[in-house]
Amino acid sequence: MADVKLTIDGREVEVPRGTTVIQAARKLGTDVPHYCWHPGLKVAGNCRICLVEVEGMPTVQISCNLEVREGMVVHTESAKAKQARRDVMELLLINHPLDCPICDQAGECKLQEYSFEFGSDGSRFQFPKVHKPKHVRFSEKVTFDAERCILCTRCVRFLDEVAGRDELDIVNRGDRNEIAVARGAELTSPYQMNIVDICPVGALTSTDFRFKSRVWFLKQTRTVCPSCSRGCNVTAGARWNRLLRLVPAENQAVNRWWMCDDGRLAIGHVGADDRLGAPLVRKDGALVETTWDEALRAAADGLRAAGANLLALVSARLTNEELFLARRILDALGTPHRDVKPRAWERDELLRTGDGNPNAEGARILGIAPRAGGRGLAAWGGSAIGAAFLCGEDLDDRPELLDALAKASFVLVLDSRETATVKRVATVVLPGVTSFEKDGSFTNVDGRVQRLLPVVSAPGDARPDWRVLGELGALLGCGAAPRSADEALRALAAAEPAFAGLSLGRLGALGREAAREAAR
Amino acid sequence: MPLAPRLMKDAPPIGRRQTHDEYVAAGGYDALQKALGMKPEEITQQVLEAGVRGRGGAGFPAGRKWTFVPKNTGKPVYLACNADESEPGCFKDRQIMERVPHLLIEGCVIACRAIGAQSAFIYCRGEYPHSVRALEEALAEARAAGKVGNDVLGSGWRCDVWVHKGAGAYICGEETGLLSSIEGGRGYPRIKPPFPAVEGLWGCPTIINNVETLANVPVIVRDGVAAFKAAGDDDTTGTRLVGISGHVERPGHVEIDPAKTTIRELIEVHAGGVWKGRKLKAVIPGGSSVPVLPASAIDVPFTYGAVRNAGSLAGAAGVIVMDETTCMVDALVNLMQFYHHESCGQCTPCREGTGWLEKLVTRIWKGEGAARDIDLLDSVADTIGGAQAGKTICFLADSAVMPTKSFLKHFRADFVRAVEEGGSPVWRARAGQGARAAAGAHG
Amino acid sequence: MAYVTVRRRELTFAERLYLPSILKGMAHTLKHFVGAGGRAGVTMQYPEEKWQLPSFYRGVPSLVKDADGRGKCVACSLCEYVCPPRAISIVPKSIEGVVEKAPEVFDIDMLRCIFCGYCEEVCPEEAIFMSKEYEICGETREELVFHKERLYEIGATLGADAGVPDAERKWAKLAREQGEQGVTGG
Amino acid sequence: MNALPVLLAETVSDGGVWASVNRTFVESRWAYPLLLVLVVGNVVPLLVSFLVWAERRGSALIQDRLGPNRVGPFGLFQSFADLGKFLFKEDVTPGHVNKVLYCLAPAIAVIPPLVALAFVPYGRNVMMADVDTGILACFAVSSLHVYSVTLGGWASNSKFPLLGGVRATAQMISYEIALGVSALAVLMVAGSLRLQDVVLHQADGWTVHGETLGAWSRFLDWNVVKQPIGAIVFLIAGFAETNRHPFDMPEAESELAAGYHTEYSSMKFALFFLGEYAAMIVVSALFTTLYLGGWTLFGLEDVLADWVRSSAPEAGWINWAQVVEGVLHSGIFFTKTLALLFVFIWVRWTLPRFRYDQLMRLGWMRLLPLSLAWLALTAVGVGILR
Repeated sequence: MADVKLTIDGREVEVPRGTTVIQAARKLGTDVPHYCWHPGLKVAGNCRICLVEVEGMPTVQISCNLEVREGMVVHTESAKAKQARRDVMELLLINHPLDCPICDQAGECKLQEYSFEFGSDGSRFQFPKVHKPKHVRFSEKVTFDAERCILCTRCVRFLDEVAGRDELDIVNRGDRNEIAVARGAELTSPYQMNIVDICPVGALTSTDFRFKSRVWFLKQTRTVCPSCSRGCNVTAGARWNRLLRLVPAENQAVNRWWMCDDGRLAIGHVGADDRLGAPLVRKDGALVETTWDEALRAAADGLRAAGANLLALVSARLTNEELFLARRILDALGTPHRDVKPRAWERDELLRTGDGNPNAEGARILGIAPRAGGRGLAAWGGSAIGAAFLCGEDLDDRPELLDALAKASFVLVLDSRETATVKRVATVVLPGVTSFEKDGSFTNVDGRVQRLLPVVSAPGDARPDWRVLGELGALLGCGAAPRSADEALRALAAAEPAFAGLSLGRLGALGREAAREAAR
Repeated sequence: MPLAPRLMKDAPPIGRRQTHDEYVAAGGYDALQKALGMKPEEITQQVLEAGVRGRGGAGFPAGRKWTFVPKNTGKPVYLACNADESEPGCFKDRQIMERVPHLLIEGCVIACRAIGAQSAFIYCRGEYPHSVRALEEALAEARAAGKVGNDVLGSGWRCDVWVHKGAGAYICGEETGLLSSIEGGRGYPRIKPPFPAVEGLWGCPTIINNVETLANVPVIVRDGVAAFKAAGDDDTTGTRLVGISGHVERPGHVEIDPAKTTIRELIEVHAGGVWKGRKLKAVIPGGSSVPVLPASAIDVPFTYGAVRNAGSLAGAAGVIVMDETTCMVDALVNLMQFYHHESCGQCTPCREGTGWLEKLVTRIWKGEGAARDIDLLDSVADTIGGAQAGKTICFLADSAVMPTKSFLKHFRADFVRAVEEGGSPVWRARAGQGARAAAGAHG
Repeated sequence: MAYVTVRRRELTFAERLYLPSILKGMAHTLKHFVGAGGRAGVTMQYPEEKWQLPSFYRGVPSLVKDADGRGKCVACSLCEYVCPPRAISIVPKSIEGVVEKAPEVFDIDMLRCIFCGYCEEVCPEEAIFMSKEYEICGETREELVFHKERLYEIGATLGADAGVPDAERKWAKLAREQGEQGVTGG
Repeated sequence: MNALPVLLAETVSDGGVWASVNRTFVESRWAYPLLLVLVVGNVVPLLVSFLVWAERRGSALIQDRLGPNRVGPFGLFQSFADLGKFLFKEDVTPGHVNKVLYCLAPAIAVIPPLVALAFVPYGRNVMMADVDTGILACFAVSSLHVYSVTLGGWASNSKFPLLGGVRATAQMISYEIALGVSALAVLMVAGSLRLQDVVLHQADGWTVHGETLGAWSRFLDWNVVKQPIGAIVFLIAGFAETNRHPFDMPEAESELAAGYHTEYSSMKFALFFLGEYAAMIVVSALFTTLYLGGWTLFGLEDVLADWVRSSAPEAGWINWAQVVEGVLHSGIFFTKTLALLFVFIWVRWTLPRFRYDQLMRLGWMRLLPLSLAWLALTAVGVGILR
């Protein structure tokens, strides 16, 4: 479609026909205040805060529903527009409880932001405010406060338009309006927590994150959700070195603005009690703490002794760099027995891929699979196992394999938690870290390589897996240990055409496509 | 008596419905027959030339509206008849629906023919059970007589008309709120664009016309444009049904020639004058949403333009008359309670503002207000909207603002007195009764 | 005229001898010594006599309760945020009632506190006040981290009798308004 | 020497070997001085503690404060509380010091002043060591005081103490000359180095050409009258010798932290403190002896003693008359000394501190020439009057 040229606040901008003024303004970097408008949802036009003045139009117009026209002259900061906005702001606040001190949204609340920007410092409203139910449990995950709600209906529209479920509705009329779980329905959408994110005020809050911390104390880091191979971009919030919440980060190529609840809530393992904090070796049947030097030497000796007979299970939850370094070791040992443990994850049409391994595609590109004559995981149970390397993986859910491993003479485990596998079969345990504690990259289901950033620091003496695998590789004579994940990725890029030219810096915030075809 | 009624010319007395046969005997459905012989564009053209303006209040030319229907979209086209006559002071549509329903049905079918629709929905107010019954009975007759249905008058053209009963929300009288309601959703007005003529019911082109507007269509087709334009002037063509209520001797409705009838005549001639021999104080000419006119401003014809020039709107022609004993604070409290209660709550200014207005007026009414509350009331009204504000999707907020602003403009003294004397007379009388009752209970 | 030379006055012999001045000074101090030259007794006998604290005095920050005995703090953490020496640490918790949140942990490290009063100023609930308490001592560092209970104890003295305004009584007001409007649920 | 040894002997008159040993000892020439040593050795620290209290209370009064008033009546026991504190405080010896000298320095600060007090006559019969060269011995011993400051500063191995120590050493040596020269003038007048002679010389009235003037001249017989310039120089130099205001350069807090004893804490610091006050007592005692007639009071001391003696009980196993006389003389002596000590305190809280160059200029270019000139004048005077 042809482009349309218009002027916004004295600056010309050219946008495709059909664009709305608010979007055109955003293109210029002007963020017209808005509550109900969300780029991922249909226009509702009910908050009335995005009013702008358009020359030639007698009344102020909502910019979210105003299509651009050739030669249109828009003022977002004219006295009329500002006055209209201020008027709406005043009305939004008269029945708002102003309980920012107890509201989790404080700090990332649009109402606060706009109030600060152009709101009044007092109120002309001297009546008791309209009271509505507070702390209503919409579901296990979402808590609702009707008094704070500004009825923008983003939540209703999200569930309807994106999650495909009419689970929320509006009840009552006028200033007694409330969002409510629709009659006869339950809020069960697996994407329901997105309504907490898109709620511009504190009406919808996450039951999980409720009252945990004020958001301004959070150290916010952009990284990737490790729960499935979609690789949704997330912003992780941490405080006291504890990972407190994940919220989706916009990436139009991956997850747009959303993420699923299960991924969002799967953060418990980071601060779990059973995290490994020191290397362990088995002496007289018991695992005892040791130094990294000793543990790495024991691991290298064990691997060297096993040689080509080593059974290796490499996790597709490891980063590309780590998979590369692990492959380097396995190639040096010459073992054809290598496999990835599949991990099931519910699948749906929106985001969930059905593959619970966040780097399944990376493992595929790097060829972590049985070589000719090698035993895959399926064949582990049958015959005796001499030595095994569980690289970032456990077999807690496969007791029959654990039985077989228990008889092995050497089992090296690199993992972040003291799993049953560690307790039962490990000979040497190297403590690794979770994906929230290290640098690196995942390749998502579409072949997009996306960057991980450390959010919290690992407990005790645990080391990033790339470092462990690098040092282990160095002991086994397959080259110097990389000094950073970036160095590992550059080495990977040099070795694998699919990753050619990549470095952590070049991945940027949104990631880059790996050359898929080359890998296939 | 300057006018021969057109819409109501053969109407039976109140309480009785004109049957199909009576209607046909009086020449009914001739227009339909005639229309079936015309091209749809010709019908539209006639209506356009007749210049009939929407009788629902906005006064938008019906013919123009019909031309907005996009052609060849592949989507069905719908006609919605707005019979949700919920504006306080209005009861004219009811006369048509209950007494001459076939006129409306004929109008609907002709309109469908004109815009290319095959379904018409008459969205009737839930509080009008008689109207609903009359319409449904008439529809059954029409369907039986082949005026409505799969084969309209043997032309092979299918057109059906449905009566949809509302559930009692004022906002469903707003055309897009009405559409939402017909679709089964919450009666929320929709943002425009897209206009309903492009995207209405279920996303299809939909024309929404008022009952009286559609009732005028058979008259135009039957009598021709020139005959239609014999009544009214260039601004307001045809006759208008007007409901007169309030402090008059004979409240009721009347069909008038708007160009030849002033508001004063409506009151003094058609309604028998202000009751009890009192003097007139104020008139709301077009239903409760329009600005009030003081007694001095009512010597104007009842055309859209003339009433607008006088400072108000002809609106939906519900003339509310108030005599000299009326305290305007009492009246405004009543209105504000209504608009607060009826705000759908979609747009911020209306949702929050109507409640604020009610609270403020109530405070003044109860004598708890201060002089500055009167200014605040005016200022809050400006904050919420007004005719030139455009701060809300529909006009409900403005409907609350317009009376407020005009009441304060013309009758500020009443508000000042309420503040100074500790409440409006009605409130003081009520409070006094309460006090006496309390005293009596103790004594 | 960059500078002006000021001639010093020539001193007389007696002045150069300094002795008269010295004697004069000694006479002056002697006068004070015997109590004739000054205001002996302005010293306050501290533990027995105490200073009349001015209204703006900033002592130990403390938490106050409303007239119904409910803690006013809702753990909004603004004081924690504004505190220049990072003396305050708060862990919020959820509670039942018309106000949903209260501090689970509210610690002020009095070894860090600089008595600036920012916490009092920033508090949106008027829950934290600089008390008139200034006698703080302890034998361990832990002892000088004042916990919630201690802070409420100090703050209690700032209750209605000490003139801290509390006409609001948030809990009561909210409960009343909700009752009037028939709001249930939540 | 007098009756007291006898009297003491009587208290241990019962038989036995130890008794005989005791008797032998008591009758020896050592017993009485040793007793005095015991008394003075305890009284001086007590006096110091009193002085500290007086200084603090005095300074407080001068500054319109109250001073220590918590421990004991009027805070009299404050010093003991402080002592307790000093004893129980952690004794920090920095790692970089010369340990032997570091520990020695505070001891040297205390011992010389105490020894010097042995040569001072407190009464006609009350003195520990009646040395013929009393004044020389006194100066010789008290001059050792400078070593404590020097060593303290040097052994601390730290820059401020070193500077403080060097300054103090220079100051003390400089002013010691003026001190000695003015004392020399007194000796010239008295014609004896024995301090008891100096005292007695001030108590017998003026003698001009071998002719004693009338009793009225007793009132003018103190050296402070005969040697006004010398007395002033001696007093000023005495202030400087004891590092007192306005000459407290060695520990000038604002410039040198705390001067030579910056690195000292706990009891070691307290010893420096004690030494300083003991030195003050020595200087005051010497000034009393040299210029204020020592234990005499224009002959009144004898009149009083006689009156008391007449009303005293019969000599029993204690010779009360002797005791009373000793107490009376000592009382007169200490009253004068204490008055002087008050002047020390008084001056400290009145005058500002000298600048170091001013201090040196005063010592070498004013006091020394002045004292030398006065010595010459005295010599002439003595020659003429003899």
